[in-house]
Amino acid sequence: MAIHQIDPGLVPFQILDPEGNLVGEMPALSPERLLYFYRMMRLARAFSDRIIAMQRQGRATTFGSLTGQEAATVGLAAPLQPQDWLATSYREIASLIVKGVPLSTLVYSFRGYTPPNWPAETRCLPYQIVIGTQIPHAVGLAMAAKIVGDPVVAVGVCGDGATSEGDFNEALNFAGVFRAPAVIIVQNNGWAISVPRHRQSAAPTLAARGIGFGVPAALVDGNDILAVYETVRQAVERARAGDGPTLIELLTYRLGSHTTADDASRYRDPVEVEAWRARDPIARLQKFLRRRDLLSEEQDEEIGAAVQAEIDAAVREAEAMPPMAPDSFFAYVSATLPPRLQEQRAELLRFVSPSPSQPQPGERR
Amino acid sequence: MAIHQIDPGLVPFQILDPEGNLVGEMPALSPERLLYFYRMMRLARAFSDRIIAMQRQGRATTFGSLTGQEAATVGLAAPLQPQDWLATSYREIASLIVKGVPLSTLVYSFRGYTPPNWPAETRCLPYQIVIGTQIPHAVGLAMAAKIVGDPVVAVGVCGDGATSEGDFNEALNFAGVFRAPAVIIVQNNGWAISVPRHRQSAAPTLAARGIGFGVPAALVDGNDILAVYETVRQAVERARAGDGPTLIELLTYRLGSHTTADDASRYRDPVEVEAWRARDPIARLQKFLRRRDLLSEEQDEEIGAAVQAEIDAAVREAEAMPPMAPDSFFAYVSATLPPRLQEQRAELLRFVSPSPSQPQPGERR
Amino acid sequence: MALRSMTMIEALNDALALELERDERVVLLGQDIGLNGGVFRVTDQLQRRFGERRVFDTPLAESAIIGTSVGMAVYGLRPIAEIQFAGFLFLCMSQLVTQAARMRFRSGGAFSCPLVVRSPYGGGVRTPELHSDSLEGVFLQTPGLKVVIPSNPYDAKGLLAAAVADPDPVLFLENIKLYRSFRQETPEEYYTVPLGKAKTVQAGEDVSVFSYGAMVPVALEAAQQAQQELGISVEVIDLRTVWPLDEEAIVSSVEKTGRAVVVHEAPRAGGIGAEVTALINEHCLYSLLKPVARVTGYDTPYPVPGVEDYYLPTPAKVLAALRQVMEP
Amino acid sequence: MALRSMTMIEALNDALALELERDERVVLLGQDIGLNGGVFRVTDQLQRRFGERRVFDTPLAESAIIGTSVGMAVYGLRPIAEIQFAGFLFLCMSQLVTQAARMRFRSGGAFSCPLVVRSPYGGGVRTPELHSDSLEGVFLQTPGLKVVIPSNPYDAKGLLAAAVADPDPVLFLENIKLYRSFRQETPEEYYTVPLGKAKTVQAGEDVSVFSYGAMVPVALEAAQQAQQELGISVEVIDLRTVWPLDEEAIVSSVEKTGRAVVVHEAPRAGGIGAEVTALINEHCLYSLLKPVARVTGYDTPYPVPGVEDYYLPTPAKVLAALRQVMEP
Ligand SMILES: Cc1ncc(C[n+]2csc(CCOP(=O)(O)OP(=O)(O)O)c2C)c(N)n1
Ligand SMILES: Cc1ncc(C[n+]2csc(CCOP(=O)(O)OP(=O)(O)O)c2C)c(N)n1
Ligand SMILES: [Mg+2]
Ligand SMILES: [Mg+2]
Repeated sequence: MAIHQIDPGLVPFQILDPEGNLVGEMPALSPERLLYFYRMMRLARAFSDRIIAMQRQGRATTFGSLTGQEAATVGLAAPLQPQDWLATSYREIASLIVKGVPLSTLVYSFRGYTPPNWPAETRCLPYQIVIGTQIPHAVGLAMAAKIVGDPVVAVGVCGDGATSEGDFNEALNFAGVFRAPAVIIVQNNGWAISVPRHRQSAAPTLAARGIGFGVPAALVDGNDILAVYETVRQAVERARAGDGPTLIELLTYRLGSHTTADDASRYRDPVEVEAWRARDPIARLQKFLRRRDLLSEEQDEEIGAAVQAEIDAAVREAEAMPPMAPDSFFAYVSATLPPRLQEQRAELLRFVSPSPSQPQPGERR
Repeated sequence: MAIHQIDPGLVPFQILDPEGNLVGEMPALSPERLLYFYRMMRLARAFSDRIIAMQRQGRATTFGSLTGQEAATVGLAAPLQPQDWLATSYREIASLIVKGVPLSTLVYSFRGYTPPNWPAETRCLPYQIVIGTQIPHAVGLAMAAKIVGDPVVAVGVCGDGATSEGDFNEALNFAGVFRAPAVIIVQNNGWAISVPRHRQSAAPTLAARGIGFGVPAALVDGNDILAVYETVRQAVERARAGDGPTLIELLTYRLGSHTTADDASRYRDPVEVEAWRARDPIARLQKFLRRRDLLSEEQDEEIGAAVQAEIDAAVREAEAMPPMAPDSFFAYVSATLPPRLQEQRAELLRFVSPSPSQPQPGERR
Repeated sequence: MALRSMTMIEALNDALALELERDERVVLLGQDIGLNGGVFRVTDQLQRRFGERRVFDTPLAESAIIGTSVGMAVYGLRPIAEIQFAGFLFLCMSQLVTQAARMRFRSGGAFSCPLVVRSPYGGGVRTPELHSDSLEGVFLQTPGLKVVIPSNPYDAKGLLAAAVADPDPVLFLENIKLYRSFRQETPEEYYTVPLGKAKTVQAGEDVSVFSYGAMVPVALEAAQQAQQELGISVEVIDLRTVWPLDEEAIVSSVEKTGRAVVVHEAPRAGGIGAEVTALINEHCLYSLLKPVARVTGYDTPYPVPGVEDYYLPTPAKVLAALRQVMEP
Repeated sequence: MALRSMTMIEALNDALALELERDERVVLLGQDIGLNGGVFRVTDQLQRRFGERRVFDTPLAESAIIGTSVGMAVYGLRPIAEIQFAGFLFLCMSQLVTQAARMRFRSGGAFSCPLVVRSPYGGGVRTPELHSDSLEGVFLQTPGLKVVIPSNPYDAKGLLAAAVADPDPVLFLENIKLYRSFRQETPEEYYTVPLGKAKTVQAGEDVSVFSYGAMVPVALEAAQQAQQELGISVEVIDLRTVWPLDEEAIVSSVEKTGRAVVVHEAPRAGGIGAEVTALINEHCLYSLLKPVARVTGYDTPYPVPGVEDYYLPTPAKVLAALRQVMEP
């Protein structure tokens, strides 16, 4: 692990190789914890598949596949404490689940609604759509924790494409200058929609970005959940101990299309996809657990069924939640609604039938 | 010279030491050319002093001192060909002079007017006020040259503070990705108004920023005009040869206050200023030339007088130029003035006396 | 002219292809516009046909897309930059407003910036946050930048050609809902539709409706209902260029009808409707029989997909406004 | 209350010091606000008094200043961020418009963003490019963000206190020309002046003039001349909060006078004047005797120092507008 060095080098940190062999030092993790990781990864994949299916049925809006990035997104959230903050993009839904956001809240949001009960106490910001924008938020949260003197860490996560945005770089610089207790994680999944990583930056690695901002960085095999977990754990500890920020690049791969509105076959070589399918992060942990006799075939099936049941329940719950009221978008513009907006709301309500027909979220893009 | 390496290291490239001793390989420069450098540095300093004096007399608007940065700003422009582009901030006025912008045009602009005859053929963009903003322009100019296939290089120059802006970093990334024939130069003068360099970024050098964008970089003693000249020359050649962009950090110092509106004594230790005064870039070249018998005391005085005469003439010329017409700001909004703006111009002209009293540019900030 | 039935997407694609053919200086840049052909396929096949040198993907950085385009335009190219969704124009406001739009002004005419920025916008199609926002109102305070919004394939093609021909920067906003909603017979040849000129889509006598983009069909539908239900004759005017406005068209219509409704998706405050109302107040007050009605998005952020239909102007809302301004 | 004669700079400095004293959660950040006390000295001595932990300089990056402030505000702090000149707000539009102003909205009320963004603006003082631009008009289309512009030291102090107390983001624009142009007896204690409320600076019967910031003294001077030269009684209203507007104050004044002039430095198109005119049209058309006159900056970029005086509204221009709206 190379966090303390300034140059992350070119060789990704690995604990499990693609075959599930231990090639590094095993972190102190109980069998229960390892099974929890595995279960959350299975949940992440099943959840993603379910929302995509719902989208096809017109029951959900645009959704970005999580498949292939389960080790990265589960592993990065696992070391966080309840008091730590997490600011992510749409691609880290599994991280939000691990941090405690209820599945039903997320399903409701993918129905095209604003959840009425976003769990502020989980300290997760709503997932971000504007690329790179959450990284300054994470750094600001970390700066605040330091100002107040709280032992709180803030984690900001974004994609490889996001590293090209001004906001990402400005925030990385702030993190360095203020020695903020922040961990900035780049989920490098190889693609930003149709733009491959090598067209996103001429740098050999994205972790190398840390050097020019004085922020220690690590390059990690993002499909190895043990390496992800261990690196983020160390970075979070460093931050909590007052040793400042860390930049982490997780090398992973987006196995699906960018979103339900995208068709990756237009721009991506299937050979590349197959090569990465062979590095499937779930299979990797599965092989390791099997080999160590921590997961029987039976248990494995049980987990699969339990995960489906959990998702079923969440979908039922979210679909039983009433749609947002027609005038609901006036509710949270500001703490109190100015007279002008009260009038506009009244104006709208004249056009809304008393029992509004539920809008169809079947999306076009 | 370390341009071809990705890590610029921590030791600035030097050819002349502060005492004017040759400590590196002498570039192929004729005595005339060396004297030209010296003359331009003297001109830069005298010009800066003159505009500051004019500002105090209410004859010029806000002006940022050039003093201490003459080696950097003259040296960076000297290797450029007429067909090369230059995009600078307000701090590189000497670079514009070297590239061919007439003194009188600049004086007129510091009177608070838009020069009616900005010399487009010099391929200098008007100096930029919005920090960092000219760097994407320079990279765009370079991308265009490459697209068209012209052997043209574009140079973008900004301050140390500018490296914190998103635009600087986005542009550096574009330069790397498109292998643009661009040279991006940071004049690190130690301060961004009152913010010292070490509060601007936690990175050991600003040149190190290149690493994370895959752009080769060089760290240069910016008070050594030979080192500046030689490094920029190599970078320009690299770019012209199709070998892509270079980032160059010039270590120099702003000996004066930020601008005529600033008082550096509020935030800066005089000891630091004195230390840098001992590294005066003009004195350094002067010592070198004297030692080599390339500059007699007499010649030196002649140069001083000639420079003053040149400035006198430019100021006379600029002050003889008519003030901008009251409605002149309608002239260049767009190629043709829409009817609405024609009406607004007529509206204004009803309030302008036939022979307008010349506005007083004596500035407040 | 040879006509072909085209969607707006096809008309725009055709316009871009013609520009690339006609003028070596034209280059296209943006996110995913190359092999992928743009997330809406407006640039489909263009990289294949014209090569990576002239049609290229950029890194994910809106400010650098516009900032480097400014440099390319000054160099002498004719960049057509795509910002993937108009909501992300907020990320390049400085380059667009303080640089592109002021290049001619700042340089005293020494340099110009003939840049076209294309960007999809508009609601009703269940997109995520900030993919539906209408930003034209924000650019009313941006002298030097023209803002064009076509409502149909014919205009889209001709206005885009005019935007590229314009010597100054043009923001070209394309309504997502209109992209594929209908086809229109459109010339295959090159032609331009002049910037700065509104079009009377339907002549009428009793009331003027001003709109643009996807609100033009909404206005037309309301106009038909008003004809049937209220027996009134509605003049529907498509502004097409929302900045600078075709003041003559606005004034002469309201002088004839004495009543006016403005319809747009963007928020009401300080939007195109505010400026149109102010212009009518300035120039037609004595002909004006009723207050100008603004049927617009509300002064809230653009809502999530589940309730966006309530936010948008509808024929029913426009009809109610027509009823209101027709009250004696 | 103990009164002290203060310039606007001193009143603002005083307000900030009181906030830092009153509430541990208040922090100040921005470029050069620490040891240097801000380029105009609004934060003079505050770092010395309250320490670097609570009053600190940032790197030169507007978007990160606002973006990290959003994070700090969500955390529970009360950041007061300075953008050194309002023209540079263009560099942080996305963080301000799509993030700070929408935090409450996006999170369904789970999070809020009590952030104050202070920024100097305004012309007539010979500053370089983009240091004089008035940007308030750009933010009319930004629901969730309040925009406040004081015209005198008393209001400046009280409005800034109210802005900090507001649970949502407030853009607080400080006119550079007013910073030191006059002193006013101002309470030394803490007090607030409510947001969203205009103030009648001078009551009158014949015509209403709406303005804010440095245009309030200009309007007053014109009003006096109009009284002397035309014998008319002018009501001068200082809007103080330009978004949301105090519609009641605007409407009731125009209903009384039947005539109106709006005065601001920002460009005319889509500015505050457009919205005020549209509101008057909507609510007071039948009381309105003459078209509302807009005396504003022209629809050009803000000019260079040498000609900026021609750009700005002057008492003479306002007087001419008063003459025009008073024509029978
Ligand atoms: C500022 C901004 N620009 C463009 C988009 C459109 N867009 C959505 S996702 C995406 C690609 C993001 O790539 P990356 O950062 O690698 O994240 P990934 O989707 O691969 O997780 C783009 C361009 C956006 N949402 N925000
Ligand atoms: C975007 C932007 N933010 C703030 C300012 C105000 N300002 C003018 S110069 C300056 C400091 C610039 O520092 P640096 O980049 O190091 O250049 P230097 O003046 O030292 O040459 C600042 C903050 C500005 N002009 N533009
Ligand atoms: Mg990616
Ligand atoms: Mg500097």
